[in-house]
Amino acid sequence: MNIVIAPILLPLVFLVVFVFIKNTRVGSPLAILGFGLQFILSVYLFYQILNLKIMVLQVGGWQAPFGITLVIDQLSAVMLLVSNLIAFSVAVYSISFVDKYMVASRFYAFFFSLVLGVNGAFITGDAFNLYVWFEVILLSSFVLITMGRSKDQLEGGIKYMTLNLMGSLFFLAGLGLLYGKTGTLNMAHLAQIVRVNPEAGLLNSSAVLFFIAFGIKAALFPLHFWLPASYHTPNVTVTALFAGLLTKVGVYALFRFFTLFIIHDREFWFLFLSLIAVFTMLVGGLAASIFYEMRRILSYHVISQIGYMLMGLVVFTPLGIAGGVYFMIHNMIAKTNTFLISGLVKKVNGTYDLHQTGGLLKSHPVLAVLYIIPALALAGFPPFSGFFAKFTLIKSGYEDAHYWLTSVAVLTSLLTLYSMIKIWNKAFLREAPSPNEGFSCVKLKIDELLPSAILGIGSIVLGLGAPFFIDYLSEMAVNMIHPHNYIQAVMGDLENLTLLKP
Amino acid sequence: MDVLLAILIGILYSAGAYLVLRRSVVRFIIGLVILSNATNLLIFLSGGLVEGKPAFVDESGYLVFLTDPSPQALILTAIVIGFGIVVFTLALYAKFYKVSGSDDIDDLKQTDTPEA
Amino acid sequence: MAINNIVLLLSFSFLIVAFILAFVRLLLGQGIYNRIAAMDLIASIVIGFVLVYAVFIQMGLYIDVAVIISLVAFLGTVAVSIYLKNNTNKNDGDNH
Amino acid sequence: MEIIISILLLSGSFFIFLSALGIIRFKDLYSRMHSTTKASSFGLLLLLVGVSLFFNELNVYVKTILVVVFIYLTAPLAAHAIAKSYREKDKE
Amino acid sequence: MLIILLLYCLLGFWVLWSPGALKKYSALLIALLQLGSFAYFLSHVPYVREGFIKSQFISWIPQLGLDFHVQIDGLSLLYALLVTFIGALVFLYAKAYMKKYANKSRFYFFLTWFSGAMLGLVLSVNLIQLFVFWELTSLFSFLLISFFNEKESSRKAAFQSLFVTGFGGLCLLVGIVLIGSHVGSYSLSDWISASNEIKASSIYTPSLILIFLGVFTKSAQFPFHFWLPWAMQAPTPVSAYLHSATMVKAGVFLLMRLNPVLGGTELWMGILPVVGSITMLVGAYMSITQTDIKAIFAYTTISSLGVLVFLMGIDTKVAVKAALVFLVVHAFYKAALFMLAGYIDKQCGTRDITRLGGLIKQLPLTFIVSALALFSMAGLPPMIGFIGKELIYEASVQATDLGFFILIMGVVANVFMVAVSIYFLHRVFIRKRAVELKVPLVNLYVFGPLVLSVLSLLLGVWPDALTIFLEPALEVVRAGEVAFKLQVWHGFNLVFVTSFFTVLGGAVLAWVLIISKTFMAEWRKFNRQFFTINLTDVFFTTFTQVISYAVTHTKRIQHGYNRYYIMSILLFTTLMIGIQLFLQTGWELPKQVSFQPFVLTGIIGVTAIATLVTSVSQTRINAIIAMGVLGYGISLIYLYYSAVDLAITQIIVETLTLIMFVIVLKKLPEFSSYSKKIPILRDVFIALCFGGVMTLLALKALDVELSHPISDYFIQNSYLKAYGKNVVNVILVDFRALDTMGEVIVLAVAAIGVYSLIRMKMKQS
Amino acid sequence: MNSRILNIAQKYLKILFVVFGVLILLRGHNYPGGGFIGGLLASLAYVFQGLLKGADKQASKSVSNGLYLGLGLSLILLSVLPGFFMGNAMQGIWWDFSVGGWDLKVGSPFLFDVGVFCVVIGVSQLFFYSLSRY
Amino acid sequence: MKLIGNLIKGISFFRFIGFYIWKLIQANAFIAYDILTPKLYVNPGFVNLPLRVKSDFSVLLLSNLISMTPGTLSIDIVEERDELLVHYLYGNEEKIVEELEAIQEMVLKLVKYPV
Repeated sequence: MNIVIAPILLPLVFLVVFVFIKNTRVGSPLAILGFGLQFILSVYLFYQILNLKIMVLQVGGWQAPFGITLVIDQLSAVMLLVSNLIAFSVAVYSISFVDKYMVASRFYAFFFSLVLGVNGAFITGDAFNLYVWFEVILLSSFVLITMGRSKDQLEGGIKYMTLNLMGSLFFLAGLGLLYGKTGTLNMAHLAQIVRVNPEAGLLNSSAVLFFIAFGIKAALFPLHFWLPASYHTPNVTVTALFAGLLTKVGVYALFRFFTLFIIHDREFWFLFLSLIAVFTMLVGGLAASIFYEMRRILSYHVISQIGYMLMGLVVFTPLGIAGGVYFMIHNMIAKTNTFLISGLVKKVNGTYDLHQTGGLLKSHPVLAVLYIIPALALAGFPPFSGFFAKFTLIKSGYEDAHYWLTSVAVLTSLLTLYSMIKIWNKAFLREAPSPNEGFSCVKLKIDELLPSAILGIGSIVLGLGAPFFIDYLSEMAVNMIHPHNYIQAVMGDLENLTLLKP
Repeated sequence: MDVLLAILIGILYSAGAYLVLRRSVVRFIIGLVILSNATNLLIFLSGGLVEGKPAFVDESGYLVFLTDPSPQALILTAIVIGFGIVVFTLALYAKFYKVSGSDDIDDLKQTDTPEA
Repeated sequence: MAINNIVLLLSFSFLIVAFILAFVRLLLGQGIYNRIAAMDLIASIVIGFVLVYAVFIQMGLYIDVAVIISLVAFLGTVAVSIYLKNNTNKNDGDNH
Repeated sequence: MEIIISILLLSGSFFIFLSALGIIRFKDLYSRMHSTTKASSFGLLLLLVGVSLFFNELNVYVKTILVVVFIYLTAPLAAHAIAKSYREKDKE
Repeated sequence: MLIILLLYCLLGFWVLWSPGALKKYSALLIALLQLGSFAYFLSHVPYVREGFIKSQFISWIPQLGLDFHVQIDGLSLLYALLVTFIGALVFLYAKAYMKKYANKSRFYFFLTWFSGAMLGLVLSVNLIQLFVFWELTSLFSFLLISFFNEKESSRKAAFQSLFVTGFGGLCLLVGIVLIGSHVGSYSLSDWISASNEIKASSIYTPSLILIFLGVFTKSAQFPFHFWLPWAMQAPTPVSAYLHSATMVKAGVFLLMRLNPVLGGTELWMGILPVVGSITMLVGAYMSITQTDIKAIFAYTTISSLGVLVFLMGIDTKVAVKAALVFLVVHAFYKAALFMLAGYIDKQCGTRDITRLGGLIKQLPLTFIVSALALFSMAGLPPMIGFIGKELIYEASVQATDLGFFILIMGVVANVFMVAVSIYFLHRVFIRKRAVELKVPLVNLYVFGPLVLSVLSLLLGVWPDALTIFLEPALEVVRAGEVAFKLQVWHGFNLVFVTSFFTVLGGAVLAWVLIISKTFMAEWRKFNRQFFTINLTDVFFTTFTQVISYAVTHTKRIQHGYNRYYIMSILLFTTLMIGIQLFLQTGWELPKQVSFQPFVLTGIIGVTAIATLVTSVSQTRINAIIAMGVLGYGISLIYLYYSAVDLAITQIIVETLTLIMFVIVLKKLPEFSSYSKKIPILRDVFIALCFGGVMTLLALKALDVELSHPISDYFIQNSYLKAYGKNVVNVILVDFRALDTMGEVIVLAVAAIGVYSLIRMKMKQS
Repeated sequence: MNSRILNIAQKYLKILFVVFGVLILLRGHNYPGGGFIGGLLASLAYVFQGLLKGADKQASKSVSNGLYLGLGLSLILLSVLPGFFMGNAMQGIWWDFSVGGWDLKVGSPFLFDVGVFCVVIGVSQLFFYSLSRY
Repeated sequence: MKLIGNLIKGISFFRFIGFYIWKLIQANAFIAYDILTPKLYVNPGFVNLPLRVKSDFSVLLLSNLISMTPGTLSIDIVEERDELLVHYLYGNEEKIVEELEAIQEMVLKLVKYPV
């Protein structure tokens, strides 16, 4: 029994079960059970990885470059851990926020397939397999985004879909070129080939295509349009899930590809990526400042913060990569949490519009505390996760002499701060402008608050546990930049393969 | 090797891009189909082109020079996925048409015009 | 056994010319039904193509493709015909 | 034998060519349908005979017979569908 | 030390969650804690005086150079004593002051944690750790200012203060990181030993300026001072504690801390005196025309902070000595004055000095205490304030180039200070006017100010007591300079003369103000006319500007037209690939170029034409039929290049797609020609560019060597190990079965998705 | 359009499609074909039926419950799980049969293929019936 | 009895095939000639063929055979009159009906004896 494939099989089992289940009363507990199991599994895997560093499964027993390899390395393990934590809390959250109708439309089946795709994308060691999981994610999210039966959702869904499909096509084309050039799709094998044969421009065409594909998924600047157009439309459960998982899968793929085998021609990519990172940060941050709809603000912040993650890749020192990944996991947790809270605010105030919200500090102090944790984390205030992530990035940026990029990053965090305070002021501090239809006496149930409490604790743990995480992530980053262990673990001793020129 | 196929791919991409930029919904989806065909052909082309040696082996299992089967497997996967996606797109647009009564993609701008 | 290449080339030329002619009909149209008929014909031409090509490279395997096309091709035609019959849209069946 | 096969192949593709010519030359839809259904099917029939003789293997024979059956089963159906649809549309 | 910090943290929680009955005592509890830690720090005084340093070190995140390193040396001891001592008094005061307010526990919680953070700040010797506490103090300041959260003004003030100090904090962080990257450590001792190296390096100037920005924002220096008067929206204990005695001094603290590292350069001695003296003058000048008591004190605080900054900038022994003395002096009197202000506010129900008066009879004790504190502020002997002022003048004279100007500015500022003290005393206490008092309040209010004022007096009389604390601090700031003598009487020299004239000028000004009925009103009018630039307005206007810029900008980017989104993606891709191809090999084509035989040419030609027809068809059914033909063509291409399974799949999928199209088309409308001619031409152009680039890409892809080890393996082992002759199928179901599984899941999801999408009944909106 | 000829043909073609689909599936491991192609072919039977008779009547319970879909996914799981518990997921497990001199090898990849077959049928059905009923 | 039936059926089947193929070749040659020469001899028209075959299978067989015979194309079954509407390309109505009846006879013979 090899546990490595379990993150794929477990959701698959539940997916099959949920094809038949339409009933809320059975569905919700079962889903929570499923995601709980998955979370436990990911914790177990993470624990294993702490000692083993890397776990490999050659699916079907076919040795590495031939079959598909599943690899859980340190990056995958931490991503799995965080994404399953998010999935679990969103599942708990969904009890109150997903209506009967959505469950009957098999909401949970799509939820599981989304998580299945995300897990698959994190653990696969094969480039084409990654494409397949991307498609799983994509289609599940298409369905999820349109599920709430309103016209806006269809519209957002269409934009989301059309632009993302372009991304998939480019990804596919890139894979084709990649295979043509190197004759393999296994990432470790690719890494080996590229390192043995450092012919400049070997993969650059496919690298560009990959960059565009992942850039679309990750919502980088000139490719980000789908995100603000769609993220604020679906059911808040779905938005929260998306905010936590979707764009980050794109960033994950960027990290994976650009550390493992797209390593040549760094000058071009440095220049290019840093430009993109700067614009992404600024555009997202500025745009967020103009809105008064909570979810729009938060969606633009998703973009802005993707820029930070990209910055880690630009710096490309172990510290930079570690910072980028740290920022990513921090952001996944905190962002999801803020979206969850926006849903709670909506429930209490009846609207997402900050012009009409207010008085929550008085009426729901617990909610205020739950908000302030991710908000401060996002704004980068010290004891929470965001500070350490941001600090790591800034430090690495300045150490590697990326002065302008890093300075923009620092400035952008002011914009984040502004938006967070805006929400805090408008929704929590001030009195409700007009007491509307008894919304504010809505009592929040424990299962509504619990998910954000879990994620809040996650943020705090990530902040207080910074020594541990930095340690872990630095080691991970070193292994990513020098992936000898990775290659060794996946490829075994097929030395002769290195000699085959692409 | 084959230049014409490369040019065909270019034509397909052009046509797909042109159609995808149209405002009419059906044109858009046809554009999508063409684009995915173009992509499949690109994979096919870069995987190496061999005439008349399909990847079927006999029982002896000794190495014969056949066409590269893996791009074919990839394209097969891509074709089927593309089919699923196209049908889903079709359904989504159909639903949208039913709801809004418009097939003009430019009518889709309620969700992202800034309010402020 | 080998068939003279000139024979095959001639066959191919016939088929390609046929393809082009059918395509011309598809382009000229004079109504949608003519186009469908042309499409139907194109399916047949494709089958012919496959058969001649199978001889050309001497692979019996390729005939499988012909089997499938022959089984499947008519469905598209039928579907379009049914659609056209049921379609109330005025513009579609223009000057049939 | 080779000559027979060659003739079969040539005439088969020739008939297909003819049917394409027919669809250009005939003036109305029904006439064109005659050409597309029959000439091409006949051409295919000839081709198939040629092909099966060429390979002279059991499974090729089986397959060619299958193709013939399918063509003779489906081609008229397609023609019928088009013609009927056309006729009924015309009547309205 | 760590235990003390931990205690603050834990007791903060206790205060927040303690059971109702014990809530009453929470202020006392914290005051006790403050006193206890005061005692603890006090016990270190002899130890530190002997030149020892006590430090605790916990390795925190060594990879980042981030350690938890606290240290009691002269400087931190002085600050810690101030923080805890005034903290204790403030908590006692707050117990009385906050009695009537709701959410007390929240308030105490914030305030306790603030004390902890402030203590942490002054004890830190790791710069990043210091920054962490720095930001925490900003944060708690924000939370405390917005304590009366229903008031718009207090929210605004809180936002403004957080934003300004947050901005400064970030600058500080960047400055620290810059130096830290250069030195390779964030530890202060490492910095000190690398001091010369830092000063010589190129990052010195930017990092110094950035650190100054942090200092200026925190310590409310011109032009960042505007947040401080607004911060008076906070409850008065907060003003007394944060915005006069402790937090705003953090900037000065940092200057003192970093003086051994960065000080002594021209830049240091050029910027600080200028900014400091301007701030001093502006603060003093503005204070005199204010009507709100707290605003008056806020402006005088700004002025005093300016004094401290420019003293640090003069950077001589005397100047630093003066700064240290004045620091203590100011903390004492300003905390006292703020507490009194709160008291008067409570008693009279107003803080407006135009409506106050004659309190001397009703509140004699208050009068005495206030008078003492104000005298200290005015720098009248025998208060400690006098010694402070003397030292300031002495230091000013020593300033290198600007000495004379600074002295004059100092004199002018002090004239205003004296005037405002006297004027205040007169307005509030002496002048005849009946003010109705509310219920008499407990004396706890006056306890704190009393202690502080008396201390000010005592220290003035016996300044050597202060020396005990200041000497070690001076040693830290200016390494090795210990000798320290404080005295009231310096002898009859320039400084004394200046001092004398200052008092005289202040008194005259105050006299004029008191005598003349209209002078003050005229002055205010004058100010309104000529000092129209309100920096707060500037701040918010800038903000609005930025946002309106963002609005237009975002509208332009996020315009909502889906096809333009696609277009920009396509353009971006075209550009990228084009650049990349060009960089790679220029525009060369691959060498091996050959045209295919006739057969394929025909197929490709027809396919190409079918593509064109598809894209220009005017009716949809035509387009779809052409698409079908296109599918056949592609299938033939697959077949030609020996991909049998692909050809079959392509045909079936094409047929199915066609059927799906057809059944949906029934309900969709006919093509309409939405676009005009020019957009179409533009789109054609873009599409052609895109296609051209993709062609080039494909041509490059042609240049391939056909030895793919993977496929050889597949071909070799397909039958031997996987028992299948169809290699493609074997790959699909065995070698790469996981792909197929994913693909099947995609299909299943799509199917269920389509099903539920179509069945979905829309909400009635 | 109501055509008797097509209706009659449909009856026979339906069987033909299914039989042929299964055939393609069975020989897919050695000859062109496999689960996808077989499944698509077999699903054409239902599609043709739906085209002629209209979808409303035919959208039976089995379709809306996703029976084929569930069955197919379960089969895939079934082919994967034994391998998972026996050491390596998706490991091919083969059984040799000797029936009348023919050596037959049946293995979990075949089961997998059958699963794919079922899923493809289910998917086409769902697509078709959903789209034609909207 | 059954054996004889099958035998007869077999014989008639092969006879039928032979007959049909002959007709195919003949007619196709004619069409080829017609298409290739510049002048078209077509004389299209419709004819109704009363159906004598009843079973589904035979109806399908008949209509397909008619369609595949050059010169005739079965277009529709007129349900109310139970007639097959056939389009023809050459000749006149009587001749066509005659030919069609011959085919129908064949089909009847073929399906008379159940397998």
